[in-house]
Amino acid sequence: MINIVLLSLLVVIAIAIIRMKDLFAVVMLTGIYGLLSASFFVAMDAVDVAFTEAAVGAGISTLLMLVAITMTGRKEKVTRHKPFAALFIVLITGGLLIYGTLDMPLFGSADAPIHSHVAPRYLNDSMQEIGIPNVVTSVLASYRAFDTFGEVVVIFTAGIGVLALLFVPRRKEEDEKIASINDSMHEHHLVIRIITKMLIPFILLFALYVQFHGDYGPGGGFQAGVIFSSAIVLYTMLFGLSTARKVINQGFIQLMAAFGVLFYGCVGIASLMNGGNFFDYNVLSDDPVAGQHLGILLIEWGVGVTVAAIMIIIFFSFAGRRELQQHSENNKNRESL
Amino acid sequence: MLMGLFNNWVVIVLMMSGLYIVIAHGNLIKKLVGLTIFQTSVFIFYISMAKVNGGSAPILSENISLYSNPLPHVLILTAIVVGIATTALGLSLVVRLKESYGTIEEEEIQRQDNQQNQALNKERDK
Amino acid sequence: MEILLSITSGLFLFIGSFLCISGGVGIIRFPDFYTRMHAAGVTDTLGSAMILTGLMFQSGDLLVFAKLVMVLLLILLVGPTTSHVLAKAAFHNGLLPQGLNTLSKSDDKEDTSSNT
Amino acid sequence: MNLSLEVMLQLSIVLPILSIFAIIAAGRYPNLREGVTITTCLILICFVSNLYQGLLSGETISAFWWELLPGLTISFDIEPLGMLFALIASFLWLVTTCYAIGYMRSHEEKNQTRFYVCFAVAIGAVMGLAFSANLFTLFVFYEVLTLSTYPLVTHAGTEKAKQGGRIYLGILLTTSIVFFLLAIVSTWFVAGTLDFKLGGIFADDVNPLITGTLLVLFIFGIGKAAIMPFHRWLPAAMVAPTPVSSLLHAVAVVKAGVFTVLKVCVFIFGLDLLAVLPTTQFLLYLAGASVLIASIVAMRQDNLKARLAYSTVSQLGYITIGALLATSSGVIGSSMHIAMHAFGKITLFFCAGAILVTLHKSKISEMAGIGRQMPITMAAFFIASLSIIGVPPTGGTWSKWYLMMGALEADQFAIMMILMASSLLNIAYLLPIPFHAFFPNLISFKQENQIPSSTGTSINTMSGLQIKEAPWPSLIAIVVTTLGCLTLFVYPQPLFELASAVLTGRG
Amino acid sequence: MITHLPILQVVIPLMAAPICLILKRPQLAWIFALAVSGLAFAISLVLLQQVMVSGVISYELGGWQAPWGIEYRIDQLNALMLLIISTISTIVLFAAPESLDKEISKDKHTYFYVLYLLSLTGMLGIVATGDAFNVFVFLEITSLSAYALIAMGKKKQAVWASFQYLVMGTIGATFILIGIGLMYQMTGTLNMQDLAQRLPEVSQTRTVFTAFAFVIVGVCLKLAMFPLHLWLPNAYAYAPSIVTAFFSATSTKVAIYLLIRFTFSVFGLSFSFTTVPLQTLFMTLGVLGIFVASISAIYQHNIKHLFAYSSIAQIGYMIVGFSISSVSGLTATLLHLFNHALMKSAIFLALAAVAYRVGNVQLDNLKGLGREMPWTMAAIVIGGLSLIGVPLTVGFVSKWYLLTALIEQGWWPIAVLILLGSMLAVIYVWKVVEIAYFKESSGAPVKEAPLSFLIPIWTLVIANVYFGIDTRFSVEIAQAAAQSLFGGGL
Repeated sequence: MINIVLLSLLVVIAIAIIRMKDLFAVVMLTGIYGLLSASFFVAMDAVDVAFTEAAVGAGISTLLMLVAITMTGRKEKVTRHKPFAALFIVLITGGLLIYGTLDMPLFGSADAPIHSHVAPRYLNDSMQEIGIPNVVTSVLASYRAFDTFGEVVVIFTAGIGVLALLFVPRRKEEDEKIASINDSMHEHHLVIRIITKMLIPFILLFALYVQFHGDYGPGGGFQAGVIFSSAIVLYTMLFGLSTARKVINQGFIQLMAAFGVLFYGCVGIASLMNGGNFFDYNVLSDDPVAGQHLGILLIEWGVGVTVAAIMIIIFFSFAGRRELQQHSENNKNRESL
Repeated sequence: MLMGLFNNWVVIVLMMSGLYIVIAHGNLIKKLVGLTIFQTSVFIFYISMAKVNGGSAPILSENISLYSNPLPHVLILTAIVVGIATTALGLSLVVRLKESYGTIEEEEIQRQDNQQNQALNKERDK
Repeated sequence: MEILLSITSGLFLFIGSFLCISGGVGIIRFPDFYTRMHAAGVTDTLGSAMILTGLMFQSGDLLVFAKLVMVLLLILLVGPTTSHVLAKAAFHNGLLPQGLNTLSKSDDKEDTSSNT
Repeated sequence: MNLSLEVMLQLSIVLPILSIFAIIAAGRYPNLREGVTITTCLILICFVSNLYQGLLSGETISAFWWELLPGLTISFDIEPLGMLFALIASFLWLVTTCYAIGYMRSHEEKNQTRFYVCFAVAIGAVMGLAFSANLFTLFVFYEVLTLSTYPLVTHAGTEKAKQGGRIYLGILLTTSIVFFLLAIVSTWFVAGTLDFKLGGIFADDVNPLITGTLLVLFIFGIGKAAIMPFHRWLPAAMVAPTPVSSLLHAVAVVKAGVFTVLKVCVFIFGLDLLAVLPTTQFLLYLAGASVLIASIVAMRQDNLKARLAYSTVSQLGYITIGALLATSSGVIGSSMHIAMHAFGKITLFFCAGAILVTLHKSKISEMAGIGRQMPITMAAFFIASLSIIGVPPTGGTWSKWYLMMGALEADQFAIMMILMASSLLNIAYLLPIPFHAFFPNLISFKQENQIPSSTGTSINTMSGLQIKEAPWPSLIAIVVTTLGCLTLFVYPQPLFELASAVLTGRG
Repeated sequence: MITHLPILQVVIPLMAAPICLILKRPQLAWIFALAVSGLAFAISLVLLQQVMVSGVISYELGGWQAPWGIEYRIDQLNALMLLIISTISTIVLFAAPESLDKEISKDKHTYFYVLYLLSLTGMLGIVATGDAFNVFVFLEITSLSAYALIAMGKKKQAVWASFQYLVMGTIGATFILIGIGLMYQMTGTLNMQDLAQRLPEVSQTRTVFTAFAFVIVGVCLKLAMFPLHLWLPNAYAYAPSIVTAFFSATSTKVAIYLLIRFTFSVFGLSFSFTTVPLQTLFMTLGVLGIFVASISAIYQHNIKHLFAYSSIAQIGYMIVGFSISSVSGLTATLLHLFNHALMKSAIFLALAAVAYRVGNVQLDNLKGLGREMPWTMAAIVIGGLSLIGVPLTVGFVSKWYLLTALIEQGWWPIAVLILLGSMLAVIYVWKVVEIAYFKESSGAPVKEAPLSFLIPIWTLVIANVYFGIDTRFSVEIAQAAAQSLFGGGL
């Protein structure tokens, strides 16, 4: 029953997004959309996915869109340039999909083919073969480890792509000017800075908890990486990019991103060296189950580092670009004065 | 029958609204929002496929016997990250477009491009 | 003993949900931004705190109880800060409360540029 | 050095193409470069004559290079028709080269190295085409010939040359890609093989409709044979300098076209199948029409080279008619006509080039009375036009004779009428030129005798008017080809044996 | 080590990308990228040789059996694709540093090499894998690196073209995701071979039909087939020249591989060509694509646009070959896949040399280049000739096979249309030749392209001619791959 309520709420939000003109409201609604779908996932017993969707879908994507909006303006032009063509295409694909759902197994029916062919082995044997309760993590990290490896590379590609597009070479004399502005803003952000100073350690601690708790409950590399980076992003927003860059400079963070992917790959190479196939953790140590534990722990660690580093890189690039834009505006105002 | 397939039809409505936004709206940020909605609704479709009535989350524990299917959850974990990667890249492109074209409306960008091409043609015909 | 626990948690849950509903109605009914934000503030802190304590009584083992306490602490810390920041940002961008039209210069400091 | 005949065959194809490296190397020293070309011509001629002797002595000479696609090989085999074409091409290459030396030098043409390189590649392609054992090899060299002659046609590099080149390449590539390739693929599919076989390669049960359409595709596909709808490229190629147009019209391109038509008719379809095909009649009338119309258009052309171009179109019509008549004497007539027309037309072009170089005249109207200045050239012109018309003292008579016999055998009376009419038309557009040259009516002759000086050899004679002839290498070439026309009449025996051997197989 | 080759083929370039990021200096990164690409080429050669000898190679990742874990299946088709991708990437990389100096700012070169290696990994990953969802993941890697690489072009239109490509590409990828989801729902497995066995039972259901439709539309979006090709011309025209040279020869080919793999191996021949009227649909779209693309190619003023449209026309040829659905038809498509990769990379590399020397690639800048850059223009002419399909070049071989395949089915009107299509190719290739050789150069005299351009260009041109003459290698593999696809599914 709960999922029907959630789904209808989602539809309402989707319609609202279509109608809205103010981009700020649209982004906020997307955030809510992400959060609602996360709660829908909880209703559908997909706890890991809910956690990731909440962290990534609701958190980071809204954040990035907000940063982008500060640079590109909030108003959307009214004219819709080709509504009927769009409606036409949408109706056709929608009709085809509806046509497709007619023979689908009913929602939640236990005898659907997907529950009878590949999945039962994961549920029944994963305890003996891999020995960790959270089946999703065991499938994620061991049975289909290469998928996760591919996906870490996807996030690495996105990070490098954003860097390649928005990279702004640092110039020394600018840093002093920005630092002076930050200090003057200290009183302005007094309350929020003190609160964040108290909160950030706990966020980082929570990220580490999620990182290592992946085997037993919902959690794992992605969620930990995102939470870790959200702590750093919070710090950057309040104390300014240049101070954040002093804490984590660009070179180091790129190194960490590359290190994460390499670390992940090396686990696979190690299993190659020991004679097993790529990502075969049984050969990592004498007892196969212990090998699986070790393997999963290591690659979760690799994923966590990469995702954290990449999210920070992406945010630093956006913030760096924004600062560049602000400077050009300030210089323009100064000349026009 | 209705209850069984209602879930899928709502998901399809969500997908189509996402697709509609991408195609109909000229604003580039709106397009990216549309893409995110379209992808998230596909995730919902996958996860609603994996649910088993009465089953619990796929975390093995003694007293529970019936679990939902873990495989779609793994696929969607990957797909979410793919979604955020595409959005991040799309947003950086939008920022670059704003800097070079000064606008993020599709028609204005198209108009500027056409003007530039016509200028090129005129100068060539001279 | 069981009945006592479930009655108190039911009571807490009821008060919490009542507060949330009142907050929601408040947001719709109140005239301008600041009053509306006050209503949101109420639901944000007190309402969720009440629901959480209600849940604490429901919880079975210690681990769940500990987690709920931590969530409660987080909410108590973060709730008021967010409403503070929201009000500050609104005020900084020049949104004046409905009644007042000018502000006495003494307690207002113009600063150069807000960060985000 | 006694190279075996097979090696000689392959060398005759590869030699011209290898010579281009020597020509490029000697690019800066004109004499050395011309020397290299001439030596290559001489070597080629001796190779070809050896092969000719070998053919006469009944040996089967063939060579296999490689299998380009499974079932399709690049392989060569000598048979009389190919031999005849190779002989003409190699001999005329030598002649054209010495003509070109004289012409290029006096006309100060630029980038001559490129001219000689492309000329050599074209000849190599012609050799390959002449000796090809199957339709696939023939098509490969056909395309190489088209592409290697494009730089020659657009030699001048002017805007007009570009236009001419565009029509030239457009028509040739279009017809070869769209019709010829389609015909070859369908033949390969229907007949299963592309190798030339005397009686034709189609099995008897193939229904005539398909083979009929294939024949139409082939005839239209071979653009180089300049059948009416696709003849536009020949006059357009007239933009090129004279040695090139002589190569085009007499030595390589056009001859390759007609040679391919003959090969297709005799070795792919076979004469008896050809006779029974429904579309042969239509194509015969088409060829006849192209002969007549081309001759009529040639009459109205004032520019000498344009007139000669249209006369080539009509002469090619003759050869196609001979092939399509599907009678033995028809085939003999057309293969002999290849040789006769080659010698006749090349002389005409040489004379046109000589007139252009010495007197800078290209319009026929201005050519009244030049017989006095250039007696040898105009005499050669006269003899060559006789050969084209087919009058006894020149070789042309034999081929026209056999063509008439062929038409008679196939009792195609309409075709006989067309042949007669076109011979008359030939007289109408060819003979007036030498006639006006030698016996101009005296009035018009007096005013325009101030002829601009030129570098030609000038020999003073008593008649008070200087004799200005073409530069001596060109003059030699003209004389040689004219003698060629005459000898072909007096001593046609080897040519006739070759032509009649085409149908009976080996020598 | 030999047994681990299939996975090493993908993992080595993958691990090389982060290492490239760590080696800060662009010069070092270039040498490292070149070495890795060369290594990938060597591996693909050994793999091909192994496959031709011992048939299909299967490699279980993580030691788990096929449907449970992810499995790499390499058969003749994969091996051929792996070889094409790694060869082209190695050759194109030779000219990278020189061409990048003029087109991308100095500090971004390292990022360029990282993204280049990532897109190479993505393509190798798509082609090598035997798991449906893995295809989607590696498809995303390729597309993301492609968006970033295209957006690094120097003109502002590059970013706009990249954005359009992003939107169309993401919609395509999500369609494929929906298709895979529907397939998974009906069969319960993600492994392609397992799918091939379990799909026939449920093939009559409407869900499988929709799954097929979505996967095909998604792949056609990536393929830039005729109606969905709008993103390709701008993306290829404004991207850095090296990127265009690499992607023109590989990215659409990978999409065609996917099309063939899904229709023949996963859904099975009977399903895709009988229950779905795929044959007539693709035949018309292919032929229409050839004509529309060739005609619009003729009216282009920017040469890269011109050859981008000609790429779409050539894809039309492949689609027509594919839609014949006979062994010889498929051989023709695979041959044209191999040949077109050679042709297009040679032409676009030559254009990169022109862009390097002349600055931009408008048709008028090409005036008089025939004399000033003889080697580069000769390469473009030979590339153009093989596009037309002149004998003794690669293009002729694939055109010949396409014609035989068409006439074998008796569709000679379509054969005539195909030949008319290649006739249009004559027009736009000769438009370039005439401007280069007959017009006088207006601007300052231009030197010939540096050696680092000429060596890769002329290796490709020689390969273009060599494989036009000695076709044993390409024909044999294409035939074997077509046989295996028609024979027993995978």
